[in-house]
Amino acid sequence: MLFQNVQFTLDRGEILQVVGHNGCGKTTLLRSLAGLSNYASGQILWDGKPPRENLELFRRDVLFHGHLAAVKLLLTPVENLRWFASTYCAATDQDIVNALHAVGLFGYEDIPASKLSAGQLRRVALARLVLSNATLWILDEPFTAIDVHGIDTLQQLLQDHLNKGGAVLLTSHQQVDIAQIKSLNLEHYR
Amino acid sequence: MLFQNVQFTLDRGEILQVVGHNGCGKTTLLRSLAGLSNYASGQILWDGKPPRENLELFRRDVLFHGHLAAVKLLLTPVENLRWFASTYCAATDQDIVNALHAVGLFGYEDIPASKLSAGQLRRVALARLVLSNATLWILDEPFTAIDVHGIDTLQQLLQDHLNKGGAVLLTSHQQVDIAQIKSLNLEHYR
Amino acid sequence: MWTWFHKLGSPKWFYDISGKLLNFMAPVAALLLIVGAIWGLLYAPADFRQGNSYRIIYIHVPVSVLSLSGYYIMAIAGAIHLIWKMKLAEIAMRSAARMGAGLTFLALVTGSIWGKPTWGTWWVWDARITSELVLLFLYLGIIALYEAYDNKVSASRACAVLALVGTVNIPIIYKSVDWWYSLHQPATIKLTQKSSIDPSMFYPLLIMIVGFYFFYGVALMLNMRTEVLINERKTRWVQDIVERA
Amino acid sequence: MNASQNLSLLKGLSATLKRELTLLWRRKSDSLNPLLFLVVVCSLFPLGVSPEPKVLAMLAPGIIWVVALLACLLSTESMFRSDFDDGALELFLLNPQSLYFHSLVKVLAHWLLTGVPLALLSPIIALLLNLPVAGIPVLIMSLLIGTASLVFIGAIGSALTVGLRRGGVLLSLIVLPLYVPVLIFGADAVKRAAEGAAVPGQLAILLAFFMLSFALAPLAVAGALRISVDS
Amino acid sequence: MNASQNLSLLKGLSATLKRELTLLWRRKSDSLNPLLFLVVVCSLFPLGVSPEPKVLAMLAPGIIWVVALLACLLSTESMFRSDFDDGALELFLLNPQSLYFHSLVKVLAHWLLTGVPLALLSPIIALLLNLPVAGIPVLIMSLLIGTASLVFIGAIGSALTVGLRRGGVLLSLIVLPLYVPVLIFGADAVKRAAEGAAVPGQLAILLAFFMLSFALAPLAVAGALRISVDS
Ligand code: HEM
Ligand SMILES: Nc1ncnc2c1ncn2[C@@H]1O[C@H](COP(=O)(O)OP(=O)(O)OP(=O)(O)O)[C@@H](O)[C@H]1O
Ligand SMILES: Nc1ncnc2c1ncn2[C@@H]1O[C@H](COP(=O)(O)OP(=O)(O)OP(=O)(O)O)[C@@H](O)[C@H]1O
Ligand SMILES: [Mg+2]
Ligand SMILES: [Mg+2]
Repeated sequence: MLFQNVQFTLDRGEILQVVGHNGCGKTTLLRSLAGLSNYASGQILWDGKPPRENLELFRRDVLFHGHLAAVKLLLTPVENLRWFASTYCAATDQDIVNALHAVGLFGYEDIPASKLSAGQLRRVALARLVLSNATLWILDEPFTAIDVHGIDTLQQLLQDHLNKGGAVLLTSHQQVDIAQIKSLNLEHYR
Repeated sequence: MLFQNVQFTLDRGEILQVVGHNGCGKTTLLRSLAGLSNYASGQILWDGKPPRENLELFRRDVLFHGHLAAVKLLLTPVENLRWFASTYCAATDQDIVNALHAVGLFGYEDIPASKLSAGQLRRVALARLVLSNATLWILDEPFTAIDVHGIDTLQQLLQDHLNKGGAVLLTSHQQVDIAQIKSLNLEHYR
Repeated sequence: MWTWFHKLGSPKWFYDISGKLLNFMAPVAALLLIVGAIWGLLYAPADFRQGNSYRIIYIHVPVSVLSLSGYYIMAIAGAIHLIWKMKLAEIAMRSAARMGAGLTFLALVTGSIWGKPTWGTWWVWDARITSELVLLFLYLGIIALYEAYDNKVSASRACAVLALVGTVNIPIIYKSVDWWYSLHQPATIKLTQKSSIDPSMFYPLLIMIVGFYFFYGVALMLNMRTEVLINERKTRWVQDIVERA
Repeated sequence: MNASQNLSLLKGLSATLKRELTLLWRRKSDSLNPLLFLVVVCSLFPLGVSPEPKVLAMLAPGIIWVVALLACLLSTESMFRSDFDDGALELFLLNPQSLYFHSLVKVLAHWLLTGVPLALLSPIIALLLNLPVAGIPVLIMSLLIGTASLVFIGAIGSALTVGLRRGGVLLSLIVLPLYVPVLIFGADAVKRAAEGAAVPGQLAILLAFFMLSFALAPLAVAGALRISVDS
Repeated sequence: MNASQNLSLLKGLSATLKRELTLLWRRKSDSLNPLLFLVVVCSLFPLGVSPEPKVLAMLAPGIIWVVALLACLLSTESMFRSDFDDGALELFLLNPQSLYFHSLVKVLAHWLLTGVPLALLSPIIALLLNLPVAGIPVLIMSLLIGTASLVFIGAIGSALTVGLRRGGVLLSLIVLPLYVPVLIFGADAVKRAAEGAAVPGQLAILLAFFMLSFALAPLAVAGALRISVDS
């Protein structure tokens, strides 16, 4: 039993940072919410209804960004995002290039991802946030391997998303510089 | 060509943080120094001599901690460190348990590493620093996935190592709280 | 001694010297091949049992012989590349691998074409044929390994290691296949005795073999020169050449 | 509304197809290698068993089919591996469109670049192993249909084992028993055809196997992937 | 000084051995699987080729050897894979002790938990395929010695391809041609023994192969691992 009685609501325009020491169950919680793990007991409501009632809608509205970057090393960043762009949303190649520029990958659009550094790979994954039109972003340690400048960009991205009426649920061991951020300490729910 | 004319000396008791934006070549530099990649041109001197003149001594004196944790998921933390303890140094099982406690893994000594969280896995890798008697530590983003409390522990570990006459070369996108830290910005050597 | 060796490693020096060598080798190769081919195909007598179909030996035999020597050329180049990190040796190794695979394939194809009228079947598991097939696999393994690596520096070093492992193995493979065949020799098929070949058939064959060696050298150098030019395209001396052309 | 959804599903599926084909093509050696595997392993048999042409001709249908089966098995092993390791599988599973169709297309792409070339190359091995020429058209046909079933069935095993970080041998245990019927009818078709008989029955049965696995395997694959990701 | 160094090398080597054996043992299914592979694939041949006992008896030595060879190949594939993926390989390469000996021990551990059980299990398959009882002792002996060469040679291929994240089929192309001599002498020894002849010569040659690969393969493995990590 990692945690119990955790309960929270997230509204549009809200951002919640799940914190807690290593191994307190943040990743487990986020994966359960996204629908990747089966939680032992509990209830998730999306728009007041359990997700499985309209799974497609739920999936379209929620974007999960996990520990792993989900970037294919054999494809270029543009090729990588193309699949995402035609299943999760409906973005054009131009949108993809713009998204890559937005996360600071100017000039890396068409080289194989195997030649990117750790941080550049994570940035390709973050470009999905720019493309996506999901309402809720679930981000597991999005700042990993990102440099100082990149962190600013990402925070700006989060802020914009909130302003547009989106919601964010994230974990991070770093301080997040966003005014309205709330935090949930999992250590209190053992 | 990632960087050129980079030149630095590291003495006992010194700590150098290599910084620079994502993809500027920090990992490449560290891996070359450790002897994992072949650098295109340049010279590395250890104790005034090229490492290959006494490779064994160099290897004994230098500890590399990379992006990957090098922790076997099928082994317990203690079993994981045992191999390290009998090839890199000469540590006993008791030393290993103490090292695990030092990095905050009390109670996790004997459960399979596959059940550890991202941060706990990195901590097992950091326990090697405690065990090792190498002079130079080469650490590539050692703070990844570590929680706030763990970062303090690690910084204390670094400080102790320096006080004992060790040297540290590390990369991190985070601020490191150590008084005598110097930094080398790779972006200036393009 | 070492200065000479390092000079050999310099692409520019290689380009100059190979240019001079080619001026001499290319005509010799052409001459030998033309003479050998005309003699062998038009003037040598027909075989009393196989008629004219035997004339394919003028291709088959030189190609078969070269395919094996080619492996050793490749492996030696690989060893030099591993030990002295010489860029040229790496290029030589890769060119030799490609040409070797081609030659081996050609040996198999010409052999099969010959086999159809001689044995009535495209393929038999004769010792030499089997060894040649294994040799083809060894070549293909090296090429596939090279292609599989993204990082081409590591790729050529890995290929060099594999080529060296192959060098130790090839004599063993040849010996064991020979031994295997002498045990299992099927009663239905026999290769003709070596000694039975008539001098009037043999001389053109010899010329063809020597000619093919020269041809191999020429092709290898041409291959290497192209690679050198591509690799060094940003240097002064290559741009000078381009401007002159 | 519904039409536009279908349109976007089609777009998504073609994106999956394109992506998979690109990936397989980039790893050309991976999709070419089953072919080489077929040739290399088939040529081990004369060395191990006997070089006698008559013996080989008798064994050829069985050997070619068994080895083709192993080649399919080995190439399906890595079908989801890299997706699992780099997290792409999570993204795949969470995508808002139909997982059934996406899995179907993914497996299909795999077959296009392994099974089809395998079938087309098989005449060469037929020559090596002295299979009578009369058997060759049926060999190609049976492999073409048969490998499709093999790849679809193999995909289930691959999806079940991808989370286990184990070698391919566990997979072979799960999958090989399911391969048995395909092997029996495929090898039998070729054997009979080599003897000059007509074999519409065997080929029809192979086709039936294929249609069954085509329709059902993606369901199992989708379920298995969900389980693997949660482990 | 030197003596204490030797002592610590011995300690290091025994740590490597213990670690590898533990890991293989934890993944029991992985070290058991070559056995199951042998049994399952060998039993495909009666289905694909012919169930006739006489035919099977004739084919048995060749088939068992070819399949044992494939089983070794498949199990060596993953020899360095997980070490590469989790970074343990970097630690292994940077260790201050002799890489040659550590590689040697690592491969040896692998043979102990795959080759040896394979050899010991082979009588079961001999029974399945109707191999005359006279051939069984030699079958065990030849597999015992032969698989050691196979594992050592396979380790070279595995080390060369570990960085490539490819399926096992590239490996088979690289390694199988190198296996040819072992196959020839191994299968021949069994065949003759089954016919009642004595085969000290073949076994001696297999032993010689083993000693050669035992001495040289670790060198190539060490070099190949360095290359793979740098790619
Ligand atoms: C190492 C490779 C090979 C070498 C050095 C080689 C060399 C030769 C030589 C010297 C002869 C002439 C023998 C004679 O007439 O005295 C010959 C004959 C022949 N070779 Fe090859 N060969 C090789 C591989 C092959 C292969 C791979 C094939 C078929 C696929 C093949 C098919 C034949 C045939 C059909 C003949 C004529 C046999 C006969 O006269 O009965 N050879 N080869
Ligand atoms: N295998 C490779 N082949 C070719 N180029 C590479 C390879 N790996 C990295 N690079 C390139 O080298 C550059 C430096 O990469 P490196 O990993 O050293 O960066 P880094 O400074 O560690 O970045 P980060 O902060 O993101 O970890 C990158 O721009 C990348 O494009
Ligand atoms: N596959 C698993 N099986 C069993 N237990 C697991 C598994 N994965 C994680 N755990 C346990 O669950 C706990 C929570 O893990 P989780 O990954 O959710 O932590 P986390 O809060 O994300 O930590 P971190 O900050 O290190 O990422 C850990 O203590 C770990 O022991
Ligand atoms: Mg976590
Ligand atoms: Mg880095």
